[in-house]
Amino acid sequence: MGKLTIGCFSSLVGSMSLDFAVKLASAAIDKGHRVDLWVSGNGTTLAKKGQKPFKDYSYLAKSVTELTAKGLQVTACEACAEARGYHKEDTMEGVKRFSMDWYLASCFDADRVLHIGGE
Amino acid sequence: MGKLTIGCFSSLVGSMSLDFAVKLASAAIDKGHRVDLWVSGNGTTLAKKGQKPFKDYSYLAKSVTELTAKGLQVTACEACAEARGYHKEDTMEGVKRFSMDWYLASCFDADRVLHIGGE
Amino acid sequence: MRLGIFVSDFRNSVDTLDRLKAEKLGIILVQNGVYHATVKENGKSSPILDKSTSLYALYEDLATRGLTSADVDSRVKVVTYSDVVDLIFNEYEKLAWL
Amino acid sequence: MRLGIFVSDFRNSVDTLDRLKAEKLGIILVQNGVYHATVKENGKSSPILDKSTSLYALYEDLATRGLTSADVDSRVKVVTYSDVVDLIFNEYEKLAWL
Amino acid sequence: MATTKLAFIVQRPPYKSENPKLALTHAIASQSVEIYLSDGDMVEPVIAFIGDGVLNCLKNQKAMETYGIISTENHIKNSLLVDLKVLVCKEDIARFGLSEDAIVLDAEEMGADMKVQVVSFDEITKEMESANHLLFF
Amino acid sequence: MATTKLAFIVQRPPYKSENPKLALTHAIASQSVEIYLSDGDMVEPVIAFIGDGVLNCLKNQKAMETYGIISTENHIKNSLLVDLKVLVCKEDIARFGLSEDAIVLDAEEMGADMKVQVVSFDEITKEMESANHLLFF
Repeated sequence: MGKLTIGCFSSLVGSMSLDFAVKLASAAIDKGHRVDLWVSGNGTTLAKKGQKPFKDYSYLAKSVTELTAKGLQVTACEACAEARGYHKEDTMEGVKRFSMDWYLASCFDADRVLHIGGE
Repeated sequence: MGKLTIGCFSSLVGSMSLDFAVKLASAAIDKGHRVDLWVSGNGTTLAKKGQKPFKDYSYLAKSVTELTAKGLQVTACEACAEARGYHKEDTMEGVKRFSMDWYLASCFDADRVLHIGGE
Repeated sequence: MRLGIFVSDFRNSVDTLDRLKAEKLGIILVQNGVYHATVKENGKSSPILDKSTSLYALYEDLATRGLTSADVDSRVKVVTYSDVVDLIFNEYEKLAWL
Repeated sequence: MRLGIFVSDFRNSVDTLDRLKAEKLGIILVQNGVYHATVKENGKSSPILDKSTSLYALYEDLATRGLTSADVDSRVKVVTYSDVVDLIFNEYEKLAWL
Repeated sequence: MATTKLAFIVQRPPYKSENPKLALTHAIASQSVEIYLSDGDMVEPVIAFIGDGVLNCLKNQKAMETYGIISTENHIKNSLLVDLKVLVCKEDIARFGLSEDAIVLDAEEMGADMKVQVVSFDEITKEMESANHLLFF
Repeated sequence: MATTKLAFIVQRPPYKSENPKLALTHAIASQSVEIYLSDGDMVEPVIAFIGDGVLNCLKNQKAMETYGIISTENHIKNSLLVDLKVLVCKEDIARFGLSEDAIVLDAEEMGADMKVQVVSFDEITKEMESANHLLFF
């Protein structure tokens, strides 16, 4: 079993890339792999507490909560979040906030890195 | 003097389209025009209270506060904001939240509409 | 109609500009669209510059990218945000951001 | 190197795919990239399908867009998220999302 | 008593961003805009799919099953249900080799009388000319 | 004691999104990554600008004056200041008809010894081959 680090820099709801990242993380965990998920830039919106489910909008908060319970590590870029007005108390339970070096450290011992940096 | 309605659907910080919308609104107000600004989709992040200024990141909260004092009307799409976990109490002072029909009503008597819907 | 088109990308993912027809059609290059006014690829100017005789590029977005008036194709007029407001209200009646 | 490339757009704004070289190169079509597997424009398949003999398209993203296996070019294998995990760990050592 | 006509032009495929869907939901919001307007004033939307945007109109989108979100197909049907004018560019359907059968054309199962109209780009240009404002998605 | 090499490949122009800038700030974060690692372990980044990405390297970017943000040019200089390897694709510079004079090549005024290297795409391919992981921006 390996370790997959995923970095995702795309916005919640607006782009489906975060949906992709969460679903891929889920499939990898189901197969016994370890997964780290780093969200940076607009991707930090994934970590916001209090997202409301609508059928019109992609709703990832529930999946993220379930997956962190199964061992998924989700970390949001601290500066990116602060710039957007997301403070520590705005962060979903089970999600961490660190500086960018966390992502590099996660890549350090990852077997595979999937960096989703497209627009 | 005319009325300009701007709609912007792009993310804060990540895309410069909100910067464009705010600067254009400012230039139009300086010339005596009326301006409405509708933010929808990921653009609703513009309305988030507590954005922290960093030199690395575009910081629009200050300009928006100054412009609303000069008469700029900024309204965020309520459902889009809720889906992202932005509730009423998370909204910057001077910014309103309404349903999408507010945008259409603003277009109704606008002399010009600039809809920024690109990705 | 008098149509003012905002082009904000260097690589357009849509072909809408090729199809739009208007009695008066102006192109306002903003954000990464300003590269159309300055970049020659393999010696060739952007084909967008052939689409209209009313071409504008936003000064602030040129400066941000390290570009000056000297880099801009002679067919393109450099304008400020304030000029863009006047273009919007005085020259065009409908606007399109592609 | 064994390189797995994720293509997530129908209209690519970058030409990176044309330049990347690898001993083994696989293309995994996801999101709007799946249209490369299904759409023929003016009767022609997407040129991306000529870039590799290892081509995959994500089932979930096909289904989302109203597309089925019957719409997919015969050179492309339809895979699930679970299959993608195996491709990542077993077939490729480096990944690129363009 | 005035009517402002807005043309919502969708030029990009669905799901990369939520913008094509937001075109439809904003157009549907014309149904409730009167609360902001004087008696008799109206906003009249028209929706047109052009270029890659016609891919929004494919049938059998399974977005609810795969990602838990309402499909763009469903939003098109909702637009028909509230009697909005929905146009699809004929030339682009031909370019992609799609039969009209592959395209959402009605929402009869929901009780909608309105149908999607497959028209030439020239027709869509006329709609843009008669609109007061254009909104490109 | 191990070193993991990460290749940050920037293929898009600056400012449309903040991603090209985030490539640089993430690469610079390699300077502080040791707090997470065992003694002697390292992350070694290399940054390469290819395709339209070479437009990130133009000199005299006035982003602070126009939009109040630190320019991408400045972030390239910061990368040199902490001795990161920064490569720019020679063929793409030629394609855009740019002289090397138009490109950020050093940060001498900040006291950096490191310089930007203008190299062929083949050289950049070799960097990708020797890297453990690729991060495309």
